[in-house]
Amino acid sequence: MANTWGYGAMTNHLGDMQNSKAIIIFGANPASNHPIAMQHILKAKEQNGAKIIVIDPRYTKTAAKSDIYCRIRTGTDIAFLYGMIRLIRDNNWYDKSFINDRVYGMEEIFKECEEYTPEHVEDITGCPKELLIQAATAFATAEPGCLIWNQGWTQHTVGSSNTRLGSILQLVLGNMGKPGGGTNILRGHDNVQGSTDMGCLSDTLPGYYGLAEGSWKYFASQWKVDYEWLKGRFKSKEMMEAKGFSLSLWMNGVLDEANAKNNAGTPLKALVCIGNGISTITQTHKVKEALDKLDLVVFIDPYVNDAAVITTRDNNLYLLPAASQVECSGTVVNTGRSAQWRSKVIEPLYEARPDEEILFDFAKRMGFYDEFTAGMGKGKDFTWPEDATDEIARSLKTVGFQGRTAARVKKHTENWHLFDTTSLKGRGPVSKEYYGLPWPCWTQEHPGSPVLYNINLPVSQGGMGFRTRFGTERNGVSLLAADGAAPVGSRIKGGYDEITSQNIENLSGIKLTDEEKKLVEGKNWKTDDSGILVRNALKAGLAPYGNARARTIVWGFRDEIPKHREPLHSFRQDLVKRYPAVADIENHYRTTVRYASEQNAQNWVADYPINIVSGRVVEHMGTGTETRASKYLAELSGEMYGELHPELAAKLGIRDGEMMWVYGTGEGKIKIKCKYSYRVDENSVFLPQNFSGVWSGESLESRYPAGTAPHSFGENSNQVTSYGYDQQTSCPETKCSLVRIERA
Amino acid sequence: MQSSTFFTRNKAYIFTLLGLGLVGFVFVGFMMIMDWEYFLKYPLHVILTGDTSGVLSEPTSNYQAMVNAAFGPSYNSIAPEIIRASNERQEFIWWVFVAEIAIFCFMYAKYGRKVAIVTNPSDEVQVFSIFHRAVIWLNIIVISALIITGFNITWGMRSGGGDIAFFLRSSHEMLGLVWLPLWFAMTLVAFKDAKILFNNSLSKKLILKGSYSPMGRIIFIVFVIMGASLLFSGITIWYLHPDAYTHSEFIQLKRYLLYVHFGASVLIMFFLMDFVYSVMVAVKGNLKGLITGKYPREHLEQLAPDVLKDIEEKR
Amino acid sequence: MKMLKSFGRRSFLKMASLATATTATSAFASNSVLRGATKDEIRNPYPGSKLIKTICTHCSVGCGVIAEVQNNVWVRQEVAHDHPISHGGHCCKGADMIDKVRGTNRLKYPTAKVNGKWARLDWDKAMSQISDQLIGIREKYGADAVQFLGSAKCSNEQAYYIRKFAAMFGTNNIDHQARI
Amino acid sequence: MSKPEYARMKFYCDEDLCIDCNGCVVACKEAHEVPVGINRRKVVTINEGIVGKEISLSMACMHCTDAPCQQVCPVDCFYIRVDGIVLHDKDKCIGCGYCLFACPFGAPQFPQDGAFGIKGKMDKCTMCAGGPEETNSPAEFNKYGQNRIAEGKVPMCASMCSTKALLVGDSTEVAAIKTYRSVAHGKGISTQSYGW
Repeated sequence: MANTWGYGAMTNHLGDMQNSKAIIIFGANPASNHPIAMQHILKAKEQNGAKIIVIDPRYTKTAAKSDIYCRIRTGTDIAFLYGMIRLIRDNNWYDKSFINDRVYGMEEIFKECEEYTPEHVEDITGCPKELLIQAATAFATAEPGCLIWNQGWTQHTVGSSNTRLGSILQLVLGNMGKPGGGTNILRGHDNVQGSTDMGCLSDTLPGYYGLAEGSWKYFASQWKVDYEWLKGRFKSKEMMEAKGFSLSLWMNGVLDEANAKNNAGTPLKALVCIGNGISTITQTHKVKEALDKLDLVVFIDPYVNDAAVITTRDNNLYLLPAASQVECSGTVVNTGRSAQWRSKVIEPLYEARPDEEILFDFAKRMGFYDEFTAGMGKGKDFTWPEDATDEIARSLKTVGFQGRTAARVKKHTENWHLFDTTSLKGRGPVSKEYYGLPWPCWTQEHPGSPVLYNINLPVSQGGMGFRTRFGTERNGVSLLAADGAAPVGSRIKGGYDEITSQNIENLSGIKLTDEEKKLVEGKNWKTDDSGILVRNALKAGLAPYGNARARTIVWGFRDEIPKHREPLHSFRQDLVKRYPAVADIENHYRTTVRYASEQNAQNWVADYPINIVSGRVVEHMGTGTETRASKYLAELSGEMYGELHPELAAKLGIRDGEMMWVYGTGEGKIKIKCKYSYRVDENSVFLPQNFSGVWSGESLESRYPAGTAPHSFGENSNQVTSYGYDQQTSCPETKCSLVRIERA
Repeated sequence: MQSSTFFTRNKAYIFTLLGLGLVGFVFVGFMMIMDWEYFLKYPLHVILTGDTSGVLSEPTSNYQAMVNAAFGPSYNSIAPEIIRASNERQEFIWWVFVAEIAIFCFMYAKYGRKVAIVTNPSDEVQVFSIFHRAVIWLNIIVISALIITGFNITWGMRSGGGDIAFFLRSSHEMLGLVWLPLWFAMTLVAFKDAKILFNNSLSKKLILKGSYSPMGRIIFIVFVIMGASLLFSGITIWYLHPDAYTHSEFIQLKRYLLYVHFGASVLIMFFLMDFVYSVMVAVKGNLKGLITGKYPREHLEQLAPDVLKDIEEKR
Repeated sequence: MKMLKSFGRRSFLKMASLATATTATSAFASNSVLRGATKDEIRNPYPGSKLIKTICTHCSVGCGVIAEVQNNVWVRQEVAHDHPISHGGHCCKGADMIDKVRGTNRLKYPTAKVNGKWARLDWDKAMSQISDQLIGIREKYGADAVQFLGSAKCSNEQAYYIRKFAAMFGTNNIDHQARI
Repeated sequence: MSKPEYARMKFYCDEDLCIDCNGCVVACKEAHEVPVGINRRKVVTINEGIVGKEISLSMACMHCTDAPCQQVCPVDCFYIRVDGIVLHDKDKCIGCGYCLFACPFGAPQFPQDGAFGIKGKMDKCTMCAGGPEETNSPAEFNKYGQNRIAEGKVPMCASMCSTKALLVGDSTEVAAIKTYRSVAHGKGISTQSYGW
């Protein structure tokens, strides 16, 4: 996403989906996972006459509300999308001027889609070509149409290609940057957008600044610490600038000593897990082994993390009670990039402490408390969390957090009744502002940008072009937007580079005073603390990050343009040769990850003939650590099951309600209840991923500390999901796995 | 001649059948709104397929499918009768028993009581063992309690509900459970006809003395069959605890069984009252016999020679 | 017979008739005339409570939640009708927000496993034991021997400080749920 | 003869919008602190997974005009308010279950709390209107849950419906909303939100 047009986030917002005339829901199940998003989708369907097209391996509750439903095989999203693009190309449905003005490299895509004829797509995906043609027609002829996706796309070995091609589809149709269009990624957790913006990631510092030396220097200055001191904390400068282990791969850093060479010569020895359901990643049995092997494991959670009972270690396992979200306050960012103030409802219960207090305490004991809190700029007398919010607002210039101060976010949340749903526009005291100041929100006066890349608005009112992030030209072709494709009111009518101290005067036509010049010396829009560059750019109607073309080709990626690749454990072994996985990758987030060798290790489908479709149930969230602890939710959805098509179940000799063993391609196996359902096709089993607390048939209830066991337990489906990680981001492959099922 | 003896021998059965048939005909034909076809097909469906949901044929429309899934099918087949049955019970069932009592009064006035002429009261014969007496009296107590607590439900209007009525209602279920073994024991003990089949020492010890008169046999059969229906329907209704999610699968079975429960309770009570009249009122001396277990020999000689014969035979 | 008629009329079209069944409304209604509510009838069940606006903690939609709090006890979850995204709507998880404080199976105090048995610790002891070990591991193996996992369920400020903590601890081994 | 026009309170669930999220179920339970096992409201799905035919619907007491539960109750514990809300008196209820046999919707619920699973007193949707006890008293809350109608608030289930499929209110108003939704189909977004 970010590599296509600058930012990786939902481009529009939830209420905006009401403006759509056609909505593709592809690899997402909002009816179960984001029920309130369905409110807007269904309103678009009913009042705006939008066509709802659902493309999913499973006939979900969302699909039940669709106009067109296409059932595809898991992991064939790219083939389907190329099929659509080919139809769009052949029927001249694509937006020529949009592609001409604002997109780079579309020819490559049009070339690549050539082989995906409807017949060929039918062969790969299993979706009848008539449905593909219907879906493509309905979507391409609707103006505007929006595309919704979710973990159904991202949790694949080719997850990053999926999302890129989805973006490209919207570029082809010119649906970007307009209300009712866009790519709407429904994120998972309540603050996943926020935490990602905050850079709780192994490959970047907050605000997507990356890990380069300049970024560290910038953050050293923001945190008001000495860069040399910060560097001294690390083993070496190389390690400081190298990506760390990711959530899906860290256990390899414990188990596989060979990876130590990527990790400063040491295997992992300790884990500090703050509010993370680590059993939701694939190959949970590896997680267990890793947990057993570590020297120290600390879980900081309001509830007992289910990984704490999965592990059988006897010592050095600490559980610290964290205050729940309603017992501390702060900002949260929803999937539409709107910030909201989550107020503290009550004081922390029992002996629980908020996360930050625990961190402060650790910092004190480890001797860097002063450095840790220096960034707030108030010494010891800071107010949590307001001062931290303002610190973030000062620091995260790349994503335009400057305007999102605590005071403004609070004002919005307190006045939420004054905002309109479809446009997010405010009235009265918050007039001309958008709810939650969706980023980028460039200055304290900026209203926020509810629709990204919208050039029909001035930058000062939330308009912008695509970001200049990948240089200004490549192979002699300009990467800047064409003339006429600039936000309304822009001084420069075409594309331009990102704003720096060198080009500011030239681009904005504003002369800087000597004093100002001195302040911005050597800075650019990302690093300028004085705000002069951004302010002046806005005055001239310029987006601080420039105005470029979105690109379909990502140089440096393993697949420069998205390519269909069969899953590592493919149900169609005959297609593997034609669409093989990439070669194995060394030092992928400090781990060696197998791709082609895993795919070719054996004829997987011979031994494991059933495909997994995984997903969530509406009652539970994540591992269900929170929700399974609720008696009412546990009552509604109290046990793990696997949905089998009655035909398949009959072949396997399993009756409705009987127990069955599911064996994964790894070592994991689970014993679950069979539930007859027509939601899945005849080759698949659906496994909800929200359960834990039973381990290969053995209940772990007795392992919980007294009085903390949740109300419902079930096998963890990720024990049987296969090996596999995204080839760029290492997102675990939970969606394409093969299993063998036997009657228990 | 042949037919005449047949008639006289089986007068009781024939009259009972005719009476029941007449009442049943009037009842079914004119006073009920039950869908009888459904009522008969439904248990067959349950027995043959094991499916209790009551959906006898596939739904023809989405609407119908929804009704089946949400509320249970064919509401009009049984449910209105349930509504009416309990309504009318409150108002009219009373009269059924009033009428029966009136008949007894008439019979008492006409025939009076049979009294044996006992000249030698000390010459007694042991008729009922302790076990027999325990079974009989426990049955009497529990059935009376069941009747009281049962009527507490149907005639709740008179009590107006409240805690006492609630307690009585919940004891009805408990008592039903208690009655299950007692009913079974009674069925064994009173199976006088079994002596035709087995004639060993155990059956002699266990089964009550004597043999049945036709009317006695009818009452026994009604007791067994209706008792079984009452117990089965009552305990099943109780066991199939209402649950919102399984409601539509079981509600039709529950309605059906409640209907069976109502019907069986009326029949069993009618015949039990008959029995009480014929034992306690029409013949003098039985109460004492049931308490002590002993009867004067002359009483038996005059009023129950079959019992005496049985006892003699055993010796 | 009158009764029979009334049942015959009773068809199963209740559902469909909902929208149109405005006839025969007062068949069972009492004859009392409309009157104003008495003071007693409209009294507040939670006197002195205040309403706090907060945000649902489950998915990324960000539905509004209004918590009614009396004496630092969350007594009732109210409906945020005017929230621009959710309009008061909740799925079952959001409707159950209050269970976070009502549920009794929270982790209540620092706990550690000692020789296979769970033992209660006080905060100070737990924190010093953990930090001593972390410092020890850092010295012995280097900071990269520690893996931090943050959360997408905490606030921006907490997430930012978790990242900062990992950086100042000296490692990039920090991650959370989101990957793309 | 002119009668005053009373509101006629009704539930309506739009099967085009209900997505089986169970929000109403849990909203009801949390609001009234209903014990586990009692479902005043439930969501049913038919034709589950059959392409193009799946429909979900949220169900509770429908507050019938000629409520069969009221007709069969042997102790006459039901009463119907002027606005059509069917309520009952738990002090009178003897837990016999006749209302369950009579109810076409399966609304009455019986807690299985006593020894040997004895049925407790009937519990059902009150349309958030409490019971005969003093309004908003603890006694009322313990037996029937909140009395939101008395507070002038919308019943919990409908107000927390995620897609605004579940409507509650005066039948004419509910009908007006549904009519509007049907008539305005495909005409563009004109209202802020659904159903308020």
